[in-house]
Amino acid sequence: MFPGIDGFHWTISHVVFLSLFFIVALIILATVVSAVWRTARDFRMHRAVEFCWKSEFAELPEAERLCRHQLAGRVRSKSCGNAFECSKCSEYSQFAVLPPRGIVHDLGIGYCNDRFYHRGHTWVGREEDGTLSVGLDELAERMIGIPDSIEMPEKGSEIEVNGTVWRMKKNGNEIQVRAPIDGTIVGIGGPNEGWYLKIRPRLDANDPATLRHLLRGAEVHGWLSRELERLQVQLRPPNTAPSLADGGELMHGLMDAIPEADWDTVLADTFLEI
Amino acid sequence: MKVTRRDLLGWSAGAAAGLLFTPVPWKLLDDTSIWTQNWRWIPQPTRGPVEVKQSFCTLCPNGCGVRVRMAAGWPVGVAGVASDPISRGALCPLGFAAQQLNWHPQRVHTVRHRGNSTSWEEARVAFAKACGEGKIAIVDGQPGRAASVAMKTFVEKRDGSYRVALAPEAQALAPYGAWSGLGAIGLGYDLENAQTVVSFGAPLLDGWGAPGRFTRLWAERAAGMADPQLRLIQVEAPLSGTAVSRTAARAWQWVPIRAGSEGALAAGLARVLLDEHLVRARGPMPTMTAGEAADQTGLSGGAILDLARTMVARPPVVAIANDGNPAIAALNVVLGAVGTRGGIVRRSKLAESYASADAVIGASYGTARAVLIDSTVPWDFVPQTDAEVFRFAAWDGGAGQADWLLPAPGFLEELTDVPTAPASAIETYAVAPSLVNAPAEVQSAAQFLGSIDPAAIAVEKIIHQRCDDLFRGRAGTVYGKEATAVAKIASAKEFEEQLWKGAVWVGVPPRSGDLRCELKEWPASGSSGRSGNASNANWSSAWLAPVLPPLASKLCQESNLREAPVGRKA
Amino acid sequence: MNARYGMVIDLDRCTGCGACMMACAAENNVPPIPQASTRTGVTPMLVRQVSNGMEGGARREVFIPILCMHCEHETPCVHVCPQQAVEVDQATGIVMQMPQRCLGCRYCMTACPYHARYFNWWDPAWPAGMEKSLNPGVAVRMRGVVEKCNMCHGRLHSAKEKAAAAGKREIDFADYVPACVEACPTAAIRFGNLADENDPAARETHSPDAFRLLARIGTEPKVYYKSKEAWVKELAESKSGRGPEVKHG
Amino acid sequence: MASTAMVDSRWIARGEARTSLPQFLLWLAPWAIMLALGIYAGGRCLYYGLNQTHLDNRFAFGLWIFLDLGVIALGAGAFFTGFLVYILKRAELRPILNSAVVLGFICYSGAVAVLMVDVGQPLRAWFTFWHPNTHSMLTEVSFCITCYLLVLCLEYIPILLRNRQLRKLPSFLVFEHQLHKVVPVLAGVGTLLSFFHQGSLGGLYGVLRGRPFAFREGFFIWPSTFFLFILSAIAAGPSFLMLVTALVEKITGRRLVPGEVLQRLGFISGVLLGVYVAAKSIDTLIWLNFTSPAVGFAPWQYYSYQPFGLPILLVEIVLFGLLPAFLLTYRRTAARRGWLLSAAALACAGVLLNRFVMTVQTLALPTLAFDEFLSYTPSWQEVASFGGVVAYGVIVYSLSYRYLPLYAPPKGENSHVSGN
Repeated sequence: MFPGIDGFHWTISHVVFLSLFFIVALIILATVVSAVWRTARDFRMHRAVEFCWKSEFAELPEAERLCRHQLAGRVRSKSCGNAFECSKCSEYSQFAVLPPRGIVHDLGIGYCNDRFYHRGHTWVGREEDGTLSVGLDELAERMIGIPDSIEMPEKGSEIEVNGTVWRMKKNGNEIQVRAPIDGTIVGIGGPNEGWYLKIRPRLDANDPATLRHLLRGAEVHGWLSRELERLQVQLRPPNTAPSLADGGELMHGLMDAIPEADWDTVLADTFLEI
Repeated sequence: MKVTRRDLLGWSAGAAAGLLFTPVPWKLLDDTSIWTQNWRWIPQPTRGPVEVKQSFCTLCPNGCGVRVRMAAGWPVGVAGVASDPISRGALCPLGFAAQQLNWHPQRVHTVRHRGNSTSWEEARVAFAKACGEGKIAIVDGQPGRAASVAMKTFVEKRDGSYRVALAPEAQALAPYGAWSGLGAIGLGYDLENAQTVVSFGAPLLDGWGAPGRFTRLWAERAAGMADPQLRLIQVEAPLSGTAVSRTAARAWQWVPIRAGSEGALAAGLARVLLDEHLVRARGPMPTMTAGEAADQTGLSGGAILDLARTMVARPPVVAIANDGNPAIAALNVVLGAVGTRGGIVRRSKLAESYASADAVIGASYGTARAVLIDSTVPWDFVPQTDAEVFRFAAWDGGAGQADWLLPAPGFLEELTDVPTAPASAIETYAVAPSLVNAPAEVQSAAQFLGSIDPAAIAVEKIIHQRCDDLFRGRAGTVYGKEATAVAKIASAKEFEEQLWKGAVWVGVPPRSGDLRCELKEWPASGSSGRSGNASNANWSSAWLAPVLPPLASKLCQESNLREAPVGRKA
Repeated sequence: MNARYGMVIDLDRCTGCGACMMACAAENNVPPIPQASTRTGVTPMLVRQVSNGMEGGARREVFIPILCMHCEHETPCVHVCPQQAVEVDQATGIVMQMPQRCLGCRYCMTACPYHARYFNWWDPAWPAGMEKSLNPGVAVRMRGVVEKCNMCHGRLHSAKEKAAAAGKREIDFADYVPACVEACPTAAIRFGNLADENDPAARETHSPDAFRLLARIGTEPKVYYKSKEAWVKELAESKSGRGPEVKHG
Repeated sequence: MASTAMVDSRWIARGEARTSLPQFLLWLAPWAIMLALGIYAGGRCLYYGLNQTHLDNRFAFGLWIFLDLGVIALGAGAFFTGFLVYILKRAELRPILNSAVVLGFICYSGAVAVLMVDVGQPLRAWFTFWHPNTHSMLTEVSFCITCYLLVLCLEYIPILLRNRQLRKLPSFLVFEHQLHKVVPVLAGVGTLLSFFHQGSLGGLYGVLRGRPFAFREGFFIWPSTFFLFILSAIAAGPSFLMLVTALVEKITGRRLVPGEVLQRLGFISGVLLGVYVAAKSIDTLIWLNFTSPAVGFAPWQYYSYQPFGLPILLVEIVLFGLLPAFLLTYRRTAARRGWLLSAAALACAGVLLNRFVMTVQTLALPTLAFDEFLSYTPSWQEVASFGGVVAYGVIVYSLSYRYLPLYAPPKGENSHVSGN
């Protein structure tokens, strides 16, 4: 009956043993298969990035996880337990009103009040044609200066919020930029255009859910100031007083200026990498 | 379409799962199992028609009958022949692996002269030259064969000398031969009728004579019996430390004495027997007193007296020496065990007229120009001579100082006949046909001599002649499938045919009184040649194997039963 | 009617000549491995020499041939083998070792109280040409598997073939004699069907002198021994606990 | 070199301080050599056959089997901790769970590797699943060891995928996340398997009717050693885990787990050890007075051969049993790290000694009255492959420690990801 054996005969104990063995083996196999299958499904349903983000969010340092309301000074201290998904957040309220237009310069680096900021240091701006433009904020730009290389996604490809949308190389460090919103890429720009991507959002640009999770106005101010403090701490040469915004001006091309710094960590903190 | 990593993963997973439902993995498993069972480097037995043939083992002078299983013409198994009256189906351990011997790495394949290989022609020329230049001697290990006759006649033509290397059993009989003037050959122990056997170090249960003879007697009449019909008393020194020989271990009684004091004990016993009138006074009175004997042997005087009493308690009694020690022979004279039933007897002479020899080995070779040694002569025999030595041998036992080493036929490779076994009480005769074709490069001594002297008679002829003579003798019985008296056999042809088929001719039982030994005074204790533990160093005291079958050396290495024989290659 | 092949070995008759070992090895194509030792060799039939520990004339020694005991009850090796390389043949009672199934884990060797199992530590090899002298009735075992006495199964097989050729169902018992039994010069080893009460060997197992090694372990060996000497019997049944010293060659 | 160091640092979890690459390589070097030697020796055994060892027909099992039984007993920490964490929900042991899994994986894979060298025909190992003898303890063993090794691999994968670089691949991260959700199931299965595996290893010798020294009566098909082995394994497992953790802390000079965890482990270990010693003593008494005499073996005779005298039994029960059990459970001593660890060491020594006695002494003792008492010294090939397994363990553990979050509790749990 079995190959390679002469005169093998079944006994009841064989049935018991072999079925036991293969049941256990099947259980083990089943667990693996289910895990694989669920993984595949997550990809199918565009939940992969969300998972990655959530599990990575969980490992972000506390300082990176502050709630926008604290950043805006509306509450004293509150850290986000929601992976920055304000739309799912119960405590999110509508009083985050749009501030007046214009560029604000009060931190030594500017930010636009009519732009929406992702904590991975990208901004989102509305365009007339209803698309959204995405770019690196000033802090990121000054830090990197001119990247050695950029690897942009293809036009028409889908991006998911918090997923890696484009990669840049600088002095051997790889930088992964997180997508601030969901949508389809309709235009590719670059450092020189002042914007990197034009996105047609998954929902309508005016739909609150599209931009709700992004920082604006006072939140940006609070957030950026904290980011600058972090930078100062991280970039100061050993045993010196924190000073890199001398005269409130953040120097250009930080990475070229201070190559000896632990850029691996700094970049990771800046662009929310793990 | 663009292939992502995810797709690849999916596909490979699917493929792996799918593969399980094809026969492929199971077939592979199956193959590995088959493969692990027959690796090509595992030797495979030769397939071929299996047939069983009968002949006689001529590795030693006892000539036990063998049943040989042959596959594709090669012997693949050896067993005894139950109907053989000599061996009675028994063989020595070596016999059971003898089929390996012809393949032994030590097998001699080329004619060698002082180590360099040369040709038969060279050897022939050299020997013929020697014959021309002076006297020659031929040494034979198994006297009484047709080949012996061929060799003997060859020598006598050139008035050289024909010598015989006696088996130790026969050597022990030499003193009687000398005293009776009959010669050692032709005498034997009538063990079949003895009741008490006192062995002075003779390995009676360990290869003394044909394995099937005394061992069988002992098994049937003594083994495990509190009061056996056959009392075996082993007088022997411990081998080493407390270890004892196989015979001593299984004997009815073991008398441990100092090594080499056999002669003294024999004298002591004779003295006691005569002093105490335990025997009818015959033969000489030893000078040695029981006391001296006790001192030399390490036994107490009482023990010697007891031993003497036990010996005569259950006659007939016979003492057996392991060498030509005359003291033990003299003891037999005192015991009246010479020429009597159950003692030392003289065999009928129907087949023996051929076998008388000028001298046994040891005697000097005088002016001999060349000595030819037959392959039947044990390896440890080295002639004390400066003559040119021509050594026939199937296996190089390592003792090769011979000038010429000449490849002889191996196991079952040559036709020969089997004369009476040494120390047997009854004459026997058998024909051992060759079962295997000898390799082209080998020649027996007889063939060699034949090629030098065209007038020499071929072995086949002599065998035919002897069968004729035996048939005309009209005496004895032929033991084939069943026993038939020679008188009842129709023709010489039929008689000869039976022998060729493996039957054994058995002569008439010896008559008491045919042998007389007159002994004036107690002999000076002779040198005891082999010591007691020779039996342990060799496979059988009777035959010193030049080499052992690999399986035999396996037995030495892989069990504690037997020590590897000294100087014997495996 | 199922046979129960077994043996009765009369130790009083054994002279320790070793013919059984040789015949066994030759019959079963056991390779003569030069490197093998008393502890790494393959000796399906092994004669042990044992003494009563006394000195001088009082010393007795006995030779005990050890082979597979073909245990009838709770056969240790059969129970432990993970892959059924050992089975008790119901028709004959022979404990069959199937090298082609053996993994070489040697668990059976630790299980056997008689040390009658042997592992092939080396690749089987013979001097050049000598494989022509191998017994065609028995396959050579490869390295790395365990083997032991199969009661010359090759001979049983050919006996069966002979019977089948003659159209008989039962084999002629005369055709089936294991090599060691055939070889013993003193007929100390008797072979028979222990299930058959008229079989001489079976009758001998009931003799008061008959005993089995380590009988109290309860494995019911089908190889019996016989001796009139009390000390041998006691030794064999390990009554004395720690036995006297063993003689080394 | 600088760049390699840089690359290397990318693979180390951020914020984790690890020694410099050169220093790490320096640490690995000797072990790597040991491993290479072990692989060479093992290769010889596979190529030339087991004549490379000093095993023989009478000493059919030797150093290797002792190694197998030993490491598997110590590796029991893996399944037992998993059992405590997942099944009994003892969250406080979570910090050492990963380390436990890796240790288990090392022990089991090492054992399997050695077994494959130990058998004469490794290519036929699968026969056991093809035509199994269901009465054999060894069948049970091979069944459990195979499945459980599989389980351990699956438990190891999530830890592996948490490596800083590997996790960058979304699919890996998600797979790890999903796998993590089914790990409790695996832990359950693993517990079952390992439980039976430990037991059947004990049964391996307990069923040897032909070896009165090892033979034990029991319940159903399992001799008492079956249960004793399980007990001793789960008693020693945590102690071993504790020792390793402490050792790593010593080497790296960092506190990896809160002291309470070690004490907790020690306590569990101590209590179980106490139970084990009690059971073992009762079993021994039954065996000495009933089981062994019943088959005609006077108990004293086993201990009449040096060096396996009676002391060895006392050492096993008292010095390596009662004493550590007390030290581990008694509050005052358990509080002192030194006492705790040395007690753990004693416990581990105890289980190793027990495995040694069961394997080696059993084979050394004669069964037939005319057998010799045997001794055996392993060949260099055996010793080398033994060392190879140890080296393999150290290397795998070091790498895991350097590049994987062994002592950081996986975040997956405490921040609940709403997977689906």
